[in-house]
Amino acid sequence: MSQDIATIRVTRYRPEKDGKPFFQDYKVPYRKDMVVLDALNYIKANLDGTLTYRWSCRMGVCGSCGANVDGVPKLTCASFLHEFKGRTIKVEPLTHFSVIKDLVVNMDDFMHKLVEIKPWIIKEKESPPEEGEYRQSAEELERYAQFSSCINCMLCYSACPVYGLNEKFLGPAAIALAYRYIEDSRDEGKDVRFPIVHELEGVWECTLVGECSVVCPKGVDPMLAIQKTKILGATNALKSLVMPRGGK
Amino acid sequence: MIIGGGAAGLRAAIAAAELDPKLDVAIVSKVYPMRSHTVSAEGGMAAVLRTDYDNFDLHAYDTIKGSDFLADQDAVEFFVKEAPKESIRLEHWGCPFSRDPDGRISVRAFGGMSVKRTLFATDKIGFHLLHTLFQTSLKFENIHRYDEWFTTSILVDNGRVDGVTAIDIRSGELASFLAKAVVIATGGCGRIYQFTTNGWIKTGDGMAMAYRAGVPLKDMEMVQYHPTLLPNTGILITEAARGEGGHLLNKDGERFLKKYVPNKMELGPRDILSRAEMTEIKEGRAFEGPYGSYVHLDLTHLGAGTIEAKLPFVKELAERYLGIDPVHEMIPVRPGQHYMMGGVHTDIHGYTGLPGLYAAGEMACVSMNGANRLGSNSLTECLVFGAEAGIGAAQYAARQGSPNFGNPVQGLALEEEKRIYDRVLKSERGEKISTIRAEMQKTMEEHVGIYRDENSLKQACGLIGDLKQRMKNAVVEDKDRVYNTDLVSALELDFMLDVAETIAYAALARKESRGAHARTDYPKRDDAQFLKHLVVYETETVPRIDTMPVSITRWKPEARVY
Amino acid sequence: MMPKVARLHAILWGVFSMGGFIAAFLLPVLIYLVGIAYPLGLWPMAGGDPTSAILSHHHIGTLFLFVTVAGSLYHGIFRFQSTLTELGLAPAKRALEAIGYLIIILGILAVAYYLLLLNPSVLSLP
Amino acid sequence: MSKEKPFPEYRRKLGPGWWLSNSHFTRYMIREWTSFFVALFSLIYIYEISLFASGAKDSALALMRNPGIIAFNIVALPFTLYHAFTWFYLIGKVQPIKLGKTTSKPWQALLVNIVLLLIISYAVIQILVLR
Ligand SMILES: Cc1cc2nc3c(=O)[nH]c(=O)nc-3n(C[C@H](O)[C@H](O)[C@H](O)COP(=O)(O)OP(=O)(O)OC[C@H]3O[C@@H](n4cnc5c(N)ncnc54)[C@H](O)[C@@H]3O)c2cc1C
Ligand code: SF4
Ligand code: F3S
Ligand code: FES
Repeated sequence: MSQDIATIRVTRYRPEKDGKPFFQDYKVPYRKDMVVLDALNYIKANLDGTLTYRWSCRMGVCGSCGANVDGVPKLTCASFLHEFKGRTIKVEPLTHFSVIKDLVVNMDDFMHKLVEIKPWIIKEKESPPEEGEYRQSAEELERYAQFSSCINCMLCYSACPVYGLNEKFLGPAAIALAYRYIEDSRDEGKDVRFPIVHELEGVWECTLVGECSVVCPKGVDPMLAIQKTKILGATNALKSLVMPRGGK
Repeated sequence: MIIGGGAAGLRAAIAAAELDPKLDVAIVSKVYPMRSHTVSAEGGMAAVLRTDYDNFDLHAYDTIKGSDFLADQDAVEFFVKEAPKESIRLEHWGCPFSRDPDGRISVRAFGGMSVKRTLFATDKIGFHLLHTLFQTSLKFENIHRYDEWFTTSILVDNGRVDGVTAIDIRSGELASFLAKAVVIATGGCGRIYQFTTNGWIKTGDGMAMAYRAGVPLKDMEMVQYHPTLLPNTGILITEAARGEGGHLLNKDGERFLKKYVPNKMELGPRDILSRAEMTEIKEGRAFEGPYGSYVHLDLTHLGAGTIEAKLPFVKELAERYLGIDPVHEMIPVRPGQHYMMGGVHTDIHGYTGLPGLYAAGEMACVSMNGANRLGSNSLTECLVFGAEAGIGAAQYAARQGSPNFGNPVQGLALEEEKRIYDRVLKSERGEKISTIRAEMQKTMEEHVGIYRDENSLKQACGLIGDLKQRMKNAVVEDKDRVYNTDLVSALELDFMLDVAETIAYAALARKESRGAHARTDYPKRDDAQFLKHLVVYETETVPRIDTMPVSITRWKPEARVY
Repeated sequence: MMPKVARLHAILWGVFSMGGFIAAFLLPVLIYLVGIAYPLGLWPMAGGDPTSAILSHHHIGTLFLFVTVAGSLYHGIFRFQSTLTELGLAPAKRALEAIGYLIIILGILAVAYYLLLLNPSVLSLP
Repeated sequence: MSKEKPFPEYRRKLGPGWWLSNSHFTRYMIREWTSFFVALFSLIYIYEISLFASGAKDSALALMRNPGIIAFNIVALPFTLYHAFTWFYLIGKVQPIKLGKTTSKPWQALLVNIVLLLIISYAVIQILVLR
């Protein structure tokens, strides 16, 4: 049986050896149901043990394996080789992040942003577990459920040119997460979170490019979250303008 | 100091940080905590919330029967009582559980559970649980994280734990962490096997580290196979698919389980279902595909509504990885390694017996799972015993003086540095790590799989011993310091070989069939000789096996029929 | 409570977004009438010009012009300034913003002033 | 803990041509450029009103007949319409309307809003200009 071969062109960057990143080509046997991550694993096991990248779950849920595949941010464990058949597949580290080695990017900034929006339930007083769960209707759950399914894969940051231009931008996933808590009926932390997301480098930086929502592998739709947060902010601000005089 | 950022590790960290705000808690994890493998749990977590039809005794009985009476019953009783509190706490911290129309948390049926008591968040409970815990942990200023630090050994001196050594993966430097108390929660070791639901990072590091520190491993022969994995990748199709009413069919379109578990059918426990599938395969009633034999999981009669509302992830996985729409087509599945019942021996407070060392989660063995874990008990176990271990460690730390970094400990750290950089990293000639890894996985799959016998196990013990020798000369191709995943893999493989060896030896010693441990040469359960735990100690040569009694409180062993 | 800067931004964005609606719903017809139909003689009515015609409807016409022009100007300039930053002028972002707002304010004051000159009685509206 | 970086990391910067790298970005950039036409037309028209207001009606009308300005307007109109359409689409995306169980799709919002645009334009012509 003749075997198809795919060429994987991977960015290599070895800070201890080379000053600059370069591309290296590997030939990998091609199977129809192979994902890009399988190809990388094949290379690491059989061709070149020095190739460096992150992965774990291989089922699109841990969020570690993001890379730019043919220029588009993707989970390598969820991108099939056959989608790129007949061509050389280019695998580069996620754009807009600084690169530690090969495909591994520095996540400090992203992690910092996650913490910044205080992603936990803020409540005056947590009731003791003996009193049972907080009730929440299916509708209330529905309001934020979509935004709670972010796997922190950072593809959206890599896709967002605004983040690319201005690293200070809070960015899609962090805002979506903030909105997830803002919309959670159990949370009482709006007053704490609003100032953070509505800061200068918060939601207002987003110019609705929308690519974040295109690349998001989990249907989080950060663009929607950002826009809704903007609307909340604007109505809130208008209210606080009107309130003192309106007397309502 | 906590090693591991999965469900158990994070819960321990929160418990410790809450107990004593002045305590400095460190979480050391080889991946960012939200990447931990807890993330991939799908089905749900068990706890008695519906007291109108459910109670603690029933949950305890189900668990004990599921365990084939090898579970410690005091641990199980403690577990079922704490389970509801832990679940409610998780809800209070924001976990987006699926809800009933009246706003209460919904529950679903699960294998081996006699009533509906499994809480769920669609079919991504692990993901939501992990992210909820992680995000909640960010609230505590006294929790410090060391993300992408790989722990290599536990520092023990004078009969007590003084800390650990760990590599900062990013810079490649080894550092010693001094700690008054250490909780290990490094998860399972499924990667010892070829065909597993477990992620790349599940390499049994903590088990091996504790083992090397002199702590025994318990129930290691009990390896759970899950009946429904996608044949090509080992991706798990959650038990919830059966809990919601899915059927298993053989080649003749027959619900073959009626021959094996007539009363429970698809809701039978995992060990029995996995063996039933193997029998169907052996007797030629399965389908043949490019990735071996398989049976069908049929969800088509559930309808698009149920599948989309309750099993969206199953749909996503089947569509993405098989190109199959479960609403209209059947999903091919076969059994594969899933979970380790065994692990580091602890008491019901997570204490390992080595002063200062606590353990929790899949890598620990409080022994509430015995010879077979019931689906959805594990996540709850991580919370209950994670919290216990965190509290235990914090209380112990409060009683202790500062750890000492005197000569013996410093020496240990230096020794560790030499082992890693001079021996593992420097060796120039020898085999590739991937070769040895592949052979180990093959050995375990073939000889220590669903069915075992004297011959196969003896062979496995020998083969693993050889591999351990060959490992001494294995080559790490990447010689750089910065982010050296090749080095990490070598250290992981080194850990895995130790763990694999304990599994093979324990399996050889248990000459009976119980729960997940099925010996073809001893097909019957033998309570007279083997109603006890096997524990494995490290020695200079081969592992030494000892026994420990099973605690039995109220439920006398009986035949296990479903 | 949102801090002052954030609140200001929120309100400015609210206006911008209203400007977006205006530019989308009202501007095209104005461009067509004034800029294409009239000079090219596609003008449906003989004689007169669209601006005069609209203004002849006193208040409502004046209001229409004000809203359309001010809203579009705000929206357009606001956006254009961010477009420039996206094309590589990011370092000059704050300066561009300042210039942008200056143009917006002057422009809006100008339309308001001239429209008032043309139709002073708008002020007497209740 | 601050981790020192023993070895340099590199970061790729976005060049001014980034928006050509993918068709979504290019479409986005075209939308962005519509703002240029919206803004410039507004400025020209403000100038025209100022001429009107200062009584120079003839030169105002002459300005409108200037071929350059006509050309600009002919280009500006489709751009403005493009702006309108993308705006409608985005609104549909950001604020879908729920009717019973079905949620509206963005393209539905686009269609509804285009119809609305036509009605408004017709109304403007009818009420403000023709009557
Ligand atoms: C596919 C799948 C589905 C499942 N579904 C369910 C279910 O529905 N219900 C249920 O109850 N259970 C389920 N389980 C089981 C359950 O998910 C696991 O048992 C549980 O998540 C284990 O959690 P843990 O905290 O012990 O370990 P993990 O989540 O695996 O975490 C281990 C942590 O330890 C760290 N670590 C490991 N080694 C080192 C080292 N050397 N140095 C530093 N850090 C280290 C890792 O970084 C990680 O943070 C499922 C398991 C799988 C694989
Ligand atoms: S929002 Fe989507 S793309 Fe962004 S990090 Fe989350 S899952 Fe990834
Ligand atoms: S791509 Fe960026 S600009 Fe906004 S809509 Fe998404 S965050
Ligand atoms: S490996 Fe986990 S998301 Fe790809």
